[in-house]
Amino acid sequence: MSDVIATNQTILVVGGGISGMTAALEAAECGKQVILIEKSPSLGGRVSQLYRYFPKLCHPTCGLEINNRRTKMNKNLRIMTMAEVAAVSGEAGNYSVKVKVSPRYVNENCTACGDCAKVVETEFDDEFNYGLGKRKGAYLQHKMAHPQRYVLDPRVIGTDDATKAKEACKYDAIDLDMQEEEIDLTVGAIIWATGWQPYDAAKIQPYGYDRIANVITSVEFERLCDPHGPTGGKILRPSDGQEAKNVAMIQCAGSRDQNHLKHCSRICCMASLKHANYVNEKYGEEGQSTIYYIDIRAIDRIDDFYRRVQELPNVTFTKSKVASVVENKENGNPVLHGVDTEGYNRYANEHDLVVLAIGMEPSVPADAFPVEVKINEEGFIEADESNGAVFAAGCSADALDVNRAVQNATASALRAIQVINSVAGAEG
Amino acid sequence: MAKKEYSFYPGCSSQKGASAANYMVSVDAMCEELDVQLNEIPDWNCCAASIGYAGGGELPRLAMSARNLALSEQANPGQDVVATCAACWLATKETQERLHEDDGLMEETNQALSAAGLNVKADQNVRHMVEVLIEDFGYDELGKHVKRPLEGIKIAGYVGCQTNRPFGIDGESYENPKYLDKLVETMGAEPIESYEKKVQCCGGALAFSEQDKSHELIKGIIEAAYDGGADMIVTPCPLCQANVELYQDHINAKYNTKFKMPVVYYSTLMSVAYGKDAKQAGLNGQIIKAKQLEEIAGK
Amino acid sequence: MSDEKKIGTYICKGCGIGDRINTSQMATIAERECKSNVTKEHDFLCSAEGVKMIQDDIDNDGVNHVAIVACSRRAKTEAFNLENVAITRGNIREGVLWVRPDTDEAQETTQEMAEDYTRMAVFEVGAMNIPQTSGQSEGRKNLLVVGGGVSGMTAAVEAAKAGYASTLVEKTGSLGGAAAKAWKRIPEHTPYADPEDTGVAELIAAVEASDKIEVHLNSTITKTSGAPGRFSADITTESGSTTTENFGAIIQTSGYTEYDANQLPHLGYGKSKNVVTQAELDAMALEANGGPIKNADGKEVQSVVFIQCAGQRSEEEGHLPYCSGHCCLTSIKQAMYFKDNNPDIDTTVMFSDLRTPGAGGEDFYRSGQDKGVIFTKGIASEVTDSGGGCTVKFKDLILDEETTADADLVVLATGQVANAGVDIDEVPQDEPGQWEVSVDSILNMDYRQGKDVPQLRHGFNDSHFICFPYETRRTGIYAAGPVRRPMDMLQAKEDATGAALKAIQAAENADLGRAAHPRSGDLSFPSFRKEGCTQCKRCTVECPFGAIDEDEERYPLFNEARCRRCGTCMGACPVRVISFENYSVDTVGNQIKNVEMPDEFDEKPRILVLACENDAYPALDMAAMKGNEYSAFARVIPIRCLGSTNLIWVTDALNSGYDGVVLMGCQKGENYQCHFVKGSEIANVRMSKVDDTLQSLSLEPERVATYEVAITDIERAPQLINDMAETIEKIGMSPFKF
Amino acid sequence: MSNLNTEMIEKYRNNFLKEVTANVEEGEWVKMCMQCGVCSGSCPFGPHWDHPPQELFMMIRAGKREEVLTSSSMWMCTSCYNCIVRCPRGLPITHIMHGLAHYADRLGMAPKEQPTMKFAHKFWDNIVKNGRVNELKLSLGVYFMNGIAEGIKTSLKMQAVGLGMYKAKRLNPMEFFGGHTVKDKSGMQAIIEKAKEIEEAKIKKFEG
Repeated sequence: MSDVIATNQTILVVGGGISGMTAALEAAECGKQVILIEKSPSLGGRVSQLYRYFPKLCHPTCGLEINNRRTKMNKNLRIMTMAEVAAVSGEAGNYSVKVKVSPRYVNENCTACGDCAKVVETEFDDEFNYGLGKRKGAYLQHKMAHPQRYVLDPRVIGTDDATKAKEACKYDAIDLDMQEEEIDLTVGAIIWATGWQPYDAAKIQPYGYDRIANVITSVEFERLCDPHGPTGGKILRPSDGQEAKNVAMIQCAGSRDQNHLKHCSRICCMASLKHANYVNEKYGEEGQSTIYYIDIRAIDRIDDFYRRVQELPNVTFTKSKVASVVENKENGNPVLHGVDTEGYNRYANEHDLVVLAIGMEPSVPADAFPVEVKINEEGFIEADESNGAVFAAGCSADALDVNRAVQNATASALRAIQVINSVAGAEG
Repeated sequence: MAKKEYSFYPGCSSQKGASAANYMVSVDAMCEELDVQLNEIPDWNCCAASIGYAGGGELPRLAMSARNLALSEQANPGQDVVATCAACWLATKETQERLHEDDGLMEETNQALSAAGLNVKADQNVRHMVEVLIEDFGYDELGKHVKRPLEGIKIAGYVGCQTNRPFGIDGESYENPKYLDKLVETMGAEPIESYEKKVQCCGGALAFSEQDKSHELIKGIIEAAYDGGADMIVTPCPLCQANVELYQDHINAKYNTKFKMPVVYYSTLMSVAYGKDAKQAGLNGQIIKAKQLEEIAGK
Repeated sequence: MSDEKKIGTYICKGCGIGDRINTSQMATIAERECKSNVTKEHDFLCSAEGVKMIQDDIDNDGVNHVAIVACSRRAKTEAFNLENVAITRGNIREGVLWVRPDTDEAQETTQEMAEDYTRMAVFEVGAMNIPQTSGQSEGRKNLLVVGGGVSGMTAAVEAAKAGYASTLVEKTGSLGGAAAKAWKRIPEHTPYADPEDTGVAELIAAVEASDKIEVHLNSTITKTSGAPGRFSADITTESGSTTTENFGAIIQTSGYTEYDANQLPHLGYGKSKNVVTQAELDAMALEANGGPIKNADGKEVQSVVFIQCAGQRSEEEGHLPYCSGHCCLTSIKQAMYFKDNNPDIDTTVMFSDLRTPGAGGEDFYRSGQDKGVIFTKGIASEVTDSGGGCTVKFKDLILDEETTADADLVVLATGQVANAGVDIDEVPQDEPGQWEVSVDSILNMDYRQGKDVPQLRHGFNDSHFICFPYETRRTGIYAAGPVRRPMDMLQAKEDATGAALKAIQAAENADLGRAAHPRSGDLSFPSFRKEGCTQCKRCTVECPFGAIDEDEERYPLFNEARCRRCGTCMGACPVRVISFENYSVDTVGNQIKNVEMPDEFDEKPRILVLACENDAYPALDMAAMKGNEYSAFARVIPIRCLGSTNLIWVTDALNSGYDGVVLMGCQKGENYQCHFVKGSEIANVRMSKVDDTLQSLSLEPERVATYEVAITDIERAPQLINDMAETIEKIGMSPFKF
Repeated sequence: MSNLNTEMIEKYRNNFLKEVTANVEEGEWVKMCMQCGVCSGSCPFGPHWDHPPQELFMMIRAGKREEVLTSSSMWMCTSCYNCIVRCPRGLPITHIMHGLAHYADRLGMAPKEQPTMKFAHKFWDNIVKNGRVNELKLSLGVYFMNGIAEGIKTSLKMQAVGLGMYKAKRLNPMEFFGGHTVKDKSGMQAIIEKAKEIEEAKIKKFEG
């Protein structure tokens, strides 16, 4: 990977989620040289961990398949996985970027035949499933992982699992001596698309995420419903593996709250409406969803999705920020306490499972940016002259749904191209 | 460790013959062991607590706490103000903070204080005794002084409200603070970590005016301690202690329960663990006797 | 490169293929049966040496058609990304090895599978040609931007910054659109506390200053024709003079019209002069310019009520079923017009769900509260004139009571209605040669399928795709701003910038003859044999992208740069005269024909599976990765889209002795997931006709099954194949085996 | 109605929110509530509130002056601070409740027999007198606050408690005669007087 050639007419895209992939592909399909770097072992980011999209209930992996194919076919685009930006210097049209590449311990020879995973024994929490399941110490991040190449968990290096894996590989693809590399790139413009992470639910103490097994987050719920997920698509609750049929969705879990995230994360309401759909789809009449909300924010033309969910017989809406969740020790059911503010009704409702519609927090903390950019109070990158040729794309720029993130990423591609073209123009 | 000095605000209930007199006794014993010198604020007055509001408006109440701060600044300059009573700590700390963030209020308050020739800067830290223990000593250090580990005693840490909210102790969570459990553990006893009502309100001052409503809450607090298998409850708050200990007969009568749950102060636990005798530990201040502690203290 | 085809077949023995399958047998078949000119096996084909081996044959032996018999086309794609050759894959890893048990009894059928996939690959590639562009494009890169509001101006300015010229056509006499009539805008910068200057003046200045932007005021588009890289548009002024200009791509930023509040008599509009819309209030504020705002009675407004969702989010006749997204923030902005002028003015925002999303939204809401704007969760039922003011009757949802509020002024938050031109699903098409200009149309396209860009829902020109907001159904024409989706200024500017990128990209790709999304980069394009054409028009009607026009003689006219290479036309053609160089009736037909057909008594049925390459085929791949087995009798052929399925494939299959046919496409209907829009839909219609064929052959209808398969169906997809195998066991083998 | 009350009605016309903002402790926060209801659900005395905090805030905005000020709801506040730490908008709800109670009382609109109000008054008088709480007098005062008969009943009920406390040296009968006080009573009372004065003046002078 150290033979990456880049010039001040190259565009660097940081982050291989849907925003980064989009920005990179759109620019590359305009004939520009693009380098896309991604921290994890494969592309796809947060959306590849979703089961379905609202409001169409279509599958994110469908779009990922298209984007993966575009990526494989496009020779203007080069990908570096397990790579992070360590430092950036220079100015618009001429940045030098230090990229730290962590060892994968598996080289290009890998055919993804899976023999290494067969022999490795140690298992670790599967990050891709938010720790809801286990994965081997040699693994493919997920079935659609691109690059389709295995990874060795650094924790097995030095153990006989590592040697077993090496021996199992017929293609000399496992290189246990791989070291962390640092690569210097010269680029003309940078598109920052490091996206978002779910807010730490344990910090929302009244909801007991850290104390009550059957309180999970919306992103975890997506994994439960996904056939590729740890339960093969069954809604099994953590405490006892029983099917959860009576599910509560708590809105603004971390969002719109000065004790946590000041901003509205925009996607959570729609996500919960979608989750109510999952429950309805799986159990029909037997299922029951209750959505506790402050305002339902089904913005613009997808509002009719909200109305469709309202029409479902087994979905209840309660205008209330839940005050606290306690566990019924008998059966592990979470009990929600609060007041329905539409006409003042107290409730103590018992559910099988609570799904916290968890807020969206920028992945990179404001103080950890390796590059000088204007960050607003919410931690998002704000468009500003002083950012030079560093352009935010997707959820680095704001709390956005997929559609808006992609739209925004496409715009950022043009902004980068503007810089590249003026450099090219200047150099004739 | 060198002697530590603090400007001390005992508060009304800690006075001789007052409802938390035993608290004071045990605090003295504990501080003696830890080589802490408490310099009482001369001629301190009541903090107006959180129930003073009907008669007293905002400013008069602030002024009362401000008077204590002013006196402390005079007598014990540079020393942190330390309170043992939750309400005292809360009212004083709130006053200190509000005066700081609001210049207008600071000015008005000093106008009022000038009526007695006083003036306040309100630049001292206002701390609860528990903070002193955790922050200035730390669990390890506190553990070193244990002479008689409280082995085999199961204790529910009842934090209550005002030593927890809104300021919190040691940055711990409002819903599930663990410092009492840690203290209990440090003293060699067994904390009831799953104790569900550790931050449940006991009715506070309204235990006087709204007895039935409060007793309902108190019942829950004691019940949960029994459910958790506790031998006794420990608390850092005089009002919590009083409310939870005193009304058990009434509650038994009303709900025909058989509560007899000792409610002790952390300082009592520590004094016993530190080898003090029952009297020094304030154990004879218990209305419901904490027999296990007495046994250990008796040794 | 010489014209004669030289086929190279390369068989991989890696990933355990060599251990379980007799590859030399496959090689023999490739040479003897399939006339492969060069045939080689390799232990590790995707390795550097393996690929070099192939490249050498291309460079030195003139191999120009390459069949790689190894893993799925979805694996190791970069390694086998060979240039200037026709190339295909025989999938014997995911397609055979991983879906079959490693047992002795399974060995025979597994081997047969592998051998068939070898035949299929070699015969497919043999029928391919190396794609070359049509050279239709005129290589134009300049843009036509229709609509001179914030969206349009932004698109033009951003394109200019990247070095692309554009022509900005505005219907009215001035630039700025709706935003020019507003006093201030929703804040776009931290701390998101106060309304900001609209910035329209600066934008207009930037347009006027740019030497790359040509502006036509008082003008409309009276005709649009051509394709990306060679669009032609008639720009006609009010006076009627018309100039024709050529463009590389088009951006439609025709904006929105405020919903007609006259349809809301119950809210007092038209009855009381003191009931106004948000747009009208902004005009009043613009006039007041920071001074006190007066109501219709000339009274300085002391109290104002904003009614949100006026005629919106409602199924009622004549109301808008959607939310316009910006109105909550706009009302907060407008309430601040009053509060910033005089904090004592009572301002109430009456809402059902307050929608202030994103980083700035909640800050602005809080700022509004801080300034004393009162927010009431309530539904207004009636507004009546109280002489000099209004009385609002409403239900307070929090206090749960019917009550009233008096105000000097009532503002209705009415929504945005897209200026999307004519709805081509409603308006009948002009016959070729009889095309006419429509005053209601925005673009007046002379496309066979209608004058304007198709509308998605609620009259917006939006893309149907969540991951691809610019995946338009009219290649090279991109809608942006409120015509695409209801939105505020900030979003409109973002959207316009994105649309500009897509327009530029379309022009650039057209120049190179490359397809646009989703088969971006594909150089093949449809051609047809005029002699054979019966002028049935199915291709022109069915093309999901309106890429095919008709000439005066009623022959189809293919516009390469509009085409998205789905092959729907190919599937539609009853006489099979339409084909792509690398994807034709023959490339697929050959695969079907060359599967070895065991005779009836072998008890080895054959199941033809035509699987959409984007969803069903990956689903089968991933099922294989997971180790889900399926019948060894299946022969899977990936197709670009179910829409490209020509009935002849099914008929031929049945005629040549296949016992069952399974077609796997994407979800159709309202929430269709087919990335060629109608492909799956159309295929279903076509397959309904298959029954006739079956009857004529006196075959059971169960032998042909069409399914919607999602990419997540890793359990279901193999199951569907196995179901067919079971069905065949029940109803017996096909009698058509020779 | 107290004349201060009529004055205030005069002064603020129908704008109760403005009146609260100006005259109630932390009243300027009322407008910031977004009606999520987390406070209402967090109160340990929740079920006993006719109008929970968030509803009171809405009532204030809706100008329901009479209903709010005569309500016994805010007297239900136990000062547990649950609402404050959970409020997503950072409203100091506990203080606002105290403030509302105080203001209602000051305008003479608080429900006459509100036990907590009576107790709170006793408490205040008690500490203003000596500077320190005289627990015995306070308790007795509380027991008798509903009349002699009630008082004796309560006292008897509380006798055991009292006795226990006495045994435990946590109750001193001598308190009845004097008991703990601050030395500088006059100084302390002067401070309180002065503070009152300043506050009164503020209310009077404030012009909406």
